[in-house]
Amino acid sequence: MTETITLGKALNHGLRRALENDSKVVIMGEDVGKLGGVFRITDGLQKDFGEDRVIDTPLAEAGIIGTAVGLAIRGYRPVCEIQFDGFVFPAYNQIVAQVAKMHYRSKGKVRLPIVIRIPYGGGIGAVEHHSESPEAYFAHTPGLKVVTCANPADAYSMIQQAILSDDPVVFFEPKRRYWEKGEVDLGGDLTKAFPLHAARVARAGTDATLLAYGPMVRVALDAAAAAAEDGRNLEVIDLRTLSPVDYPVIFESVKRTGRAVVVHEAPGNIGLGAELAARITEECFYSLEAPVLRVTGYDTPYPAARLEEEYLPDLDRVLDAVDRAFGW
Amino acid sequence: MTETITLGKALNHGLRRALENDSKVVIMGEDVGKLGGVFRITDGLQKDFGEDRVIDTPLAEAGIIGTAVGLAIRGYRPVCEIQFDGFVFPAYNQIVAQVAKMHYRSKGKVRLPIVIRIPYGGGIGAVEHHSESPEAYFAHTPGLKVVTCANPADAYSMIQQAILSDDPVVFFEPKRRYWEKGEVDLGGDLTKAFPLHAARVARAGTDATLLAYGPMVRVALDAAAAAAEDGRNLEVIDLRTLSPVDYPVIFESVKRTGRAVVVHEAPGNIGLGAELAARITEECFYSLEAPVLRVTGYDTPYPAARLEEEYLPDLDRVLDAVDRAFGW
Amino acid sequence: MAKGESTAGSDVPAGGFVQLLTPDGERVDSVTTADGTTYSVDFTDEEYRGLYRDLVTVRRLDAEAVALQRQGELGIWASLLGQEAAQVGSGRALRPQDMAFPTYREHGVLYCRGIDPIMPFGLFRGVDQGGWDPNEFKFNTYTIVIGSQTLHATGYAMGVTMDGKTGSPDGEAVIAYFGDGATSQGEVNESFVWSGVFNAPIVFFCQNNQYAISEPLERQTRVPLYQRAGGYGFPGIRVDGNDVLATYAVTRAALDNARNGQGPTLIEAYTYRMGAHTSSDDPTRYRIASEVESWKAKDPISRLKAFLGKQQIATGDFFDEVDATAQKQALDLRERVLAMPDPEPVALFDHVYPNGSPEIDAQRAAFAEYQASFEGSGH
Amino acid sequence: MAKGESTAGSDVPAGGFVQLLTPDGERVDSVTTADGTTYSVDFTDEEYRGLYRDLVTVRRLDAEAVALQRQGELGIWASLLGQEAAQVGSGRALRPQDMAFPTYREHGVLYCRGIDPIMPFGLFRGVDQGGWDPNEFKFNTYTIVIGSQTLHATGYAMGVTMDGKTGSPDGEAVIAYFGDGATSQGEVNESFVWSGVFNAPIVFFCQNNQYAISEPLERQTRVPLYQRAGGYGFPGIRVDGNDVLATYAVTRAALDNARNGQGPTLIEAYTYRMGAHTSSDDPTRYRIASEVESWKAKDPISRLKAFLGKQQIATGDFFDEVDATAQKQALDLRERVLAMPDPEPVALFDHVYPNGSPEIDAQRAAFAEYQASFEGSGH
Ligand SMILES: Cc1ncc(C[n+]2csc(CCOP(=O)(O)OP(=O)(O)O)c2C)c(N)n1
Ligand SMILES: Cc1ncc(C[n+]2csc(CCOP(=O)(O)OP(=O)(O)O)c2C)c(N)n1
Ligand SMILES: [Mg+2]
Ligand SMILES: [Mg+2]
Repeated sequence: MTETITLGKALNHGLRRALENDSKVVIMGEDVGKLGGVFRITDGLQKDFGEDRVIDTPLAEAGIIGTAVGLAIRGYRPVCEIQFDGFVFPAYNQIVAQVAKMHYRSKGKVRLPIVIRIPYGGGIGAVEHHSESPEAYFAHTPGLKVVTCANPADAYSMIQQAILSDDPVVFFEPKRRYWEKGEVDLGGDLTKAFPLHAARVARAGTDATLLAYGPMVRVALDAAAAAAEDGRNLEVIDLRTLSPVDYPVIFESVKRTGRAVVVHEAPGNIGLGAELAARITEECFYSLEAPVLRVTGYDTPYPAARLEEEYLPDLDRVLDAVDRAFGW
Repeated sequence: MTETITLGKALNHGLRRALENDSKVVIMGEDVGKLGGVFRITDGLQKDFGEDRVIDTPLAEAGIIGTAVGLAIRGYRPVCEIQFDGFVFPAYNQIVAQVAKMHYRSKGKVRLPIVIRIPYGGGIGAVEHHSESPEAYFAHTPGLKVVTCANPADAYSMIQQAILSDDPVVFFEPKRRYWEKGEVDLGGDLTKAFPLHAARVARAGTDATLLAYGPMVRVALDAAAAAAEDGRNLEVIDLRTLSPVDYPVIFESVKRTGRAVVVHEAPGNIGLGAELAARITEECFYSLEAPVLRVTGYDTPYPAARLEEEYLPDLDRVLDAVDRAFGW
Repeated sequence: MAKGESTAGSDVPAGGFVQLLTPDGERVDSVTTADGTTYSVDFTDEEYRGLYRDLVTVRRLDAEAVALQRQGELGIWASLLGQEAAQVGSGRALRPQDMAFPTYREHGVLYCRGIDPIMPFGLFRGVDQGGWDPNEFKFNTYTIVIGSQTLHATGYAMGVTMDGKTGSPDGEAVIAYFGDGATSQGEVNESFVWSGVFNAPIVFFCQNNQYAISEPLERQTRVPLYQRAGGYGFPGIRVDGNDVLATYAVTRAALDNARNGQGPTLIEAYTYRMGAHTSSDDPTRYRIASEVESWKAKDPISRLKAFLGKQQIATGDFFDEVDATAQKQALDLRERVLAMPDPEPVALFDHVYPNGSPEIDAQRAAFAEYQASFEGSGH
Repeated sequence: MAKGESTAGSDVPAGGFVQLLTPDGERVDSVTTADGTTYSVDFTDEEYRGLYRDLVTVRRLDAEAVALQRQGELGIWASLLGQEAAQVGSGRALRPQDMAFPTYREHGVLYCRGIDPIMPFGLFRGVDQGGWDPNEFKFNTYTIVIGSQTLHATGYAMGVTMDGKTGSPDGEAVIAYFGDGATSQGEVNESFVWSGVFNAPIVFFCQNNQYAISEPLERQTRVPLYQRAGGYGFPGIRVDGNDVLATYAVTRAALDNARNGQGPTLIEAYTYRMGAHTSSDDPTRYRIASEVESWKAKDPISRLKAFLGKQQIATGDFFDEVDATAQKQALDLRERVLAMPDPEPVALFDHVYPNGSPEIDAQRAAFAEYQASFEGSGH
């Protein structure tokens, strides 16, 4: 049965299904129980699955991830919620030195099927530490897989796929899109769903390729729509998987269009856009009409709420970059 | 008086001078006192400056950086030693959420002149967590400045410049080069020294540009020497400053040579090399004969000691990349 | 070393706490704890009235902030409702030379430091991130990442010792504020380790308001929080955080111990968060009305008012005047908050580095140029 | 809740500890601590001899490893010299179903789990990173990042409870090993928080060997470590870590409490690191010979040997046979270590992800091709 629901509700349904399908799946984090999480993504789950399956933890992120590692060794499949992007750093040591490395360290003997959910990104008028995009810190780390969803349908299937995967997955949720609605097939057969680690062409085009993910996919699509009015036919690729990146889809597109613009909220310097630009240039060197351009957050800390509109990439900045790509 | 000393000893002399010149400078870390640090970089300093100036701390990296923040607010200039690259992560929260942001947060009212020394990189046959290159995690973080030295002379001046700077500086020390010797002018006037945030042409050349830093500068120079025998004249640039990168020097060089190869030990994916490649391509698009190529550590966790020779970039891999650049 | 015993009154938590003013306004002369320390206060009538004025004022200003947020003038607000005595008692216990490290909720302490109450509103309105000079106000910037400020406070306190500013009655002391939830953070426990090892002149002031957002205290500990201190080598004590007198007495004594070189103390101020965690929170999802009711009966202001009345330290006129004055301050605050200018867009590039950066300068220039390109274009 | 008192013998640390065998081999029948718990052991002669064999064997194997490292056959080695009783006593106290989370020094515990002593040598030789299956051996991989394994152990113990494997004598218990220095790490203190809150079936076994590399205990705490537990709501106890009998008794009791559902215990095993921190360390830079000498007098093996002799539980022949057997095992271990094959270069791409990655596959292929290009080129 397809329903039109918000991205947040889609995640909630996906988590519910994961809890139903595998008794080893446990959800843990701050305020995920009675409150249902500050964004209500786990709403109602503790009531229905109990305090052993949906665990309100002490206020300690290292503890959340560190105990999740132990639970995983014991055979559980922990789904950890980090309350906001800016609060994942106390757990960073456990994530990069343990979660990411234990499979390699143990020559494959230890699998840690842990999912780390992180609401991320800006645009919600929040105070410091509540609007960051730390994906590069994780995507640069071998041993972690990193994904993000841009619409309710993907949110629903990807969270379940991430939980089913034996790889440790950092799952970034575009918090400003939690309230955006879309069609979701709640009865859908997961095995038939679009694969977790695949990029998707969100809009077919011919003149230039926009690469975006998470909260910026909507911006890229809007920019493409606007460009269409000026007679420019832009292709939009929703990366979905940030590590590993699904390059074949990207290379095929850029070789066709000859131009690429990457869009993300994170600071540009050594962001995901840098890697995309470098790799695209290596693979499509003779197809490029212009260098790969990036529209990103600036290389400053995330600013006060009343400045975030200027900080965040928007339709105009994307179109400006597209213009520059054509004017090169 | 110029002396020929090791890079480690040069750092030791630099730290000593900093302690002499400013009573607010304090050194803190694990085993930095009586032991002089596991690499002896602080050898003899506690004996001469006392336990209040050279502080053996509890075994807690977050504590080292967090208390350094408080000491800096009090007017001190803490120089923190992280014992090995792989052990900085417990302090990551304090570094990215506090050290990097407090000046911005406070609209410039709080300055944190903290230097975080991190021996980094591989090649010493060590066990896990002792051979990593985490520079991208810091260089991607606005609010931090990141530098690294490649020879004793730079080690001596750069550590002093970093301590004199009011910016928070993450100072990466190429541990495998601690024992390499070079000429150092210990009497040298720091104000006349090469600036902290400037790249240096380590070898002038015409045919291609090698970009390296820290432990890889020596590898790049050796590769250039070998290439010279095959009649290829490579320019080698020692980046020295990783954030911000000194781009003018790089752009000028690549526009001349038309080819660039970046070398670093860190995993390639979203490493510093990605940013360099992206920026160079943007600025030198029409000068490039080939895409900017990267010779880096692979996208795996740092391997067991007996595999590190294969993991680390070496002369052959650099020359192989140069060949590919010429063959493009 | 832990101590928390007291003359057990009604609703006193297991383990007891130091209380000098009962919920119904009865004055307890003094409390002597297990280790023989006696806590008491002898305030002049003037001082008693001053404390009352502080309590009423910080509550009234807080109410104004809550209203401003509801009206969309603030992005968010963290209310101190219910915690006035913990904040005024500890805030007034500070001597001028002492340094405070707050969380995001210490508006009452800020007020008692003599700071213009508008100072933190820039942060909550979203026009800045709380950019004031900690040293100018002896009050650090608000810290949002739970627990991190306790290590900053510890380092600062180490600096006080290194500066030779302890060991005498006019020495300096440091106070670190944090909540019950924060006690689970590794960094907070590390600050206990460091303070013990370096005998830092610091008071750890934990406002146990019973909740970390939706999570009750049992999610953080199964024994009273003040007992945490013993294992790190310094005393812990629990005080009735709704009793401004006891909070003052206990905090003042701990601060003086610190400044005299006797090292750290952990104070657990036992109180209750009467309002939502922040304006974004809905407490009805996780706690029952009767619990809130039971704490209303322990209100910090009404008990002091009852005491002042019974003792004829203050009359109706005084109470009315205090309310009226607080009302005036609140309206003045509101006006000034509404008048806060939005920052210039280009300001987002300011203060990334003390020494600047060519990369930031270039981005700022490109941004300015880009902005200019819209001039008159209707954007 | 803290307890550490005992019949104070010679050289007993302030606060005392549980001791059942004095340095000169006198047997203390039993020790009753402040909370009324009585600790004792009644081993058969066979079992006593078995413990002696364990102690001698793990020391001998350790000595072989030190020699192998000196000869360049190992990259580094972390010696357990001096800590044999702490490791054998606790290791033998484990029941088969119990799970252990070691640091990088628990070779003695590993041996007592019945694991081939060669298992960790791949890590120290640098041919791998210690790749064994924790669940197969009920012994987690060595953890090098200080303290991190205490949270893993806590999570695993939470899982034991969730599996309903506590609350009976044949329940499962978990033991987390760490050092005195590790007690300063935030993560270790968080594991105390979590274990208390979730009443996890875990024993925190801290080998206080007096040093964290060069730093003496005073850099980590100014009160005995076992006292840390009380503030988290579970008991702490100190035992003579050079007394294999006391260590066994105290650990066995704590493990059984855990498996029975009575929650965590912190054990401080008071011992001494007789050798260097690791083969890379030079202890003469930070401690004096006389200190080491004074600890020689408390040697864990000689005291048990003296006891066995006095009690005629063992004779010279037995001691000689034990030495000879350990010698044989050591030489066998040496041979097998020397025979360890180096990994294939391409193996560096193995096991990055359970499900693999196209990026890694591509890098592996390019690497193989590049390697092949050198074939016969003399490289
Ligand atoms: C490291 C970190 N994790 C999570 C959060 C989100 N958060 C903000 S306040 C809060 C609860 C804090 O509870 P407590 O310490 O008791 O202080 P209170 O708000 O009750 O005064 C949480 C979880 C945060 N700010 N920082
Ligand atoms: C997080 C972290 N910081 C620093 C180190 C470097 N290091 C290795 S062992 C050690 C001392 C550990 O002391 P202790 O916990 O007492 O254990 P011991 O070695 O004495 O058994 C240090 C600082 C590390 N491994 N991990
Ligand atoms: Mg609270
Ligand atoms: Mg130790």
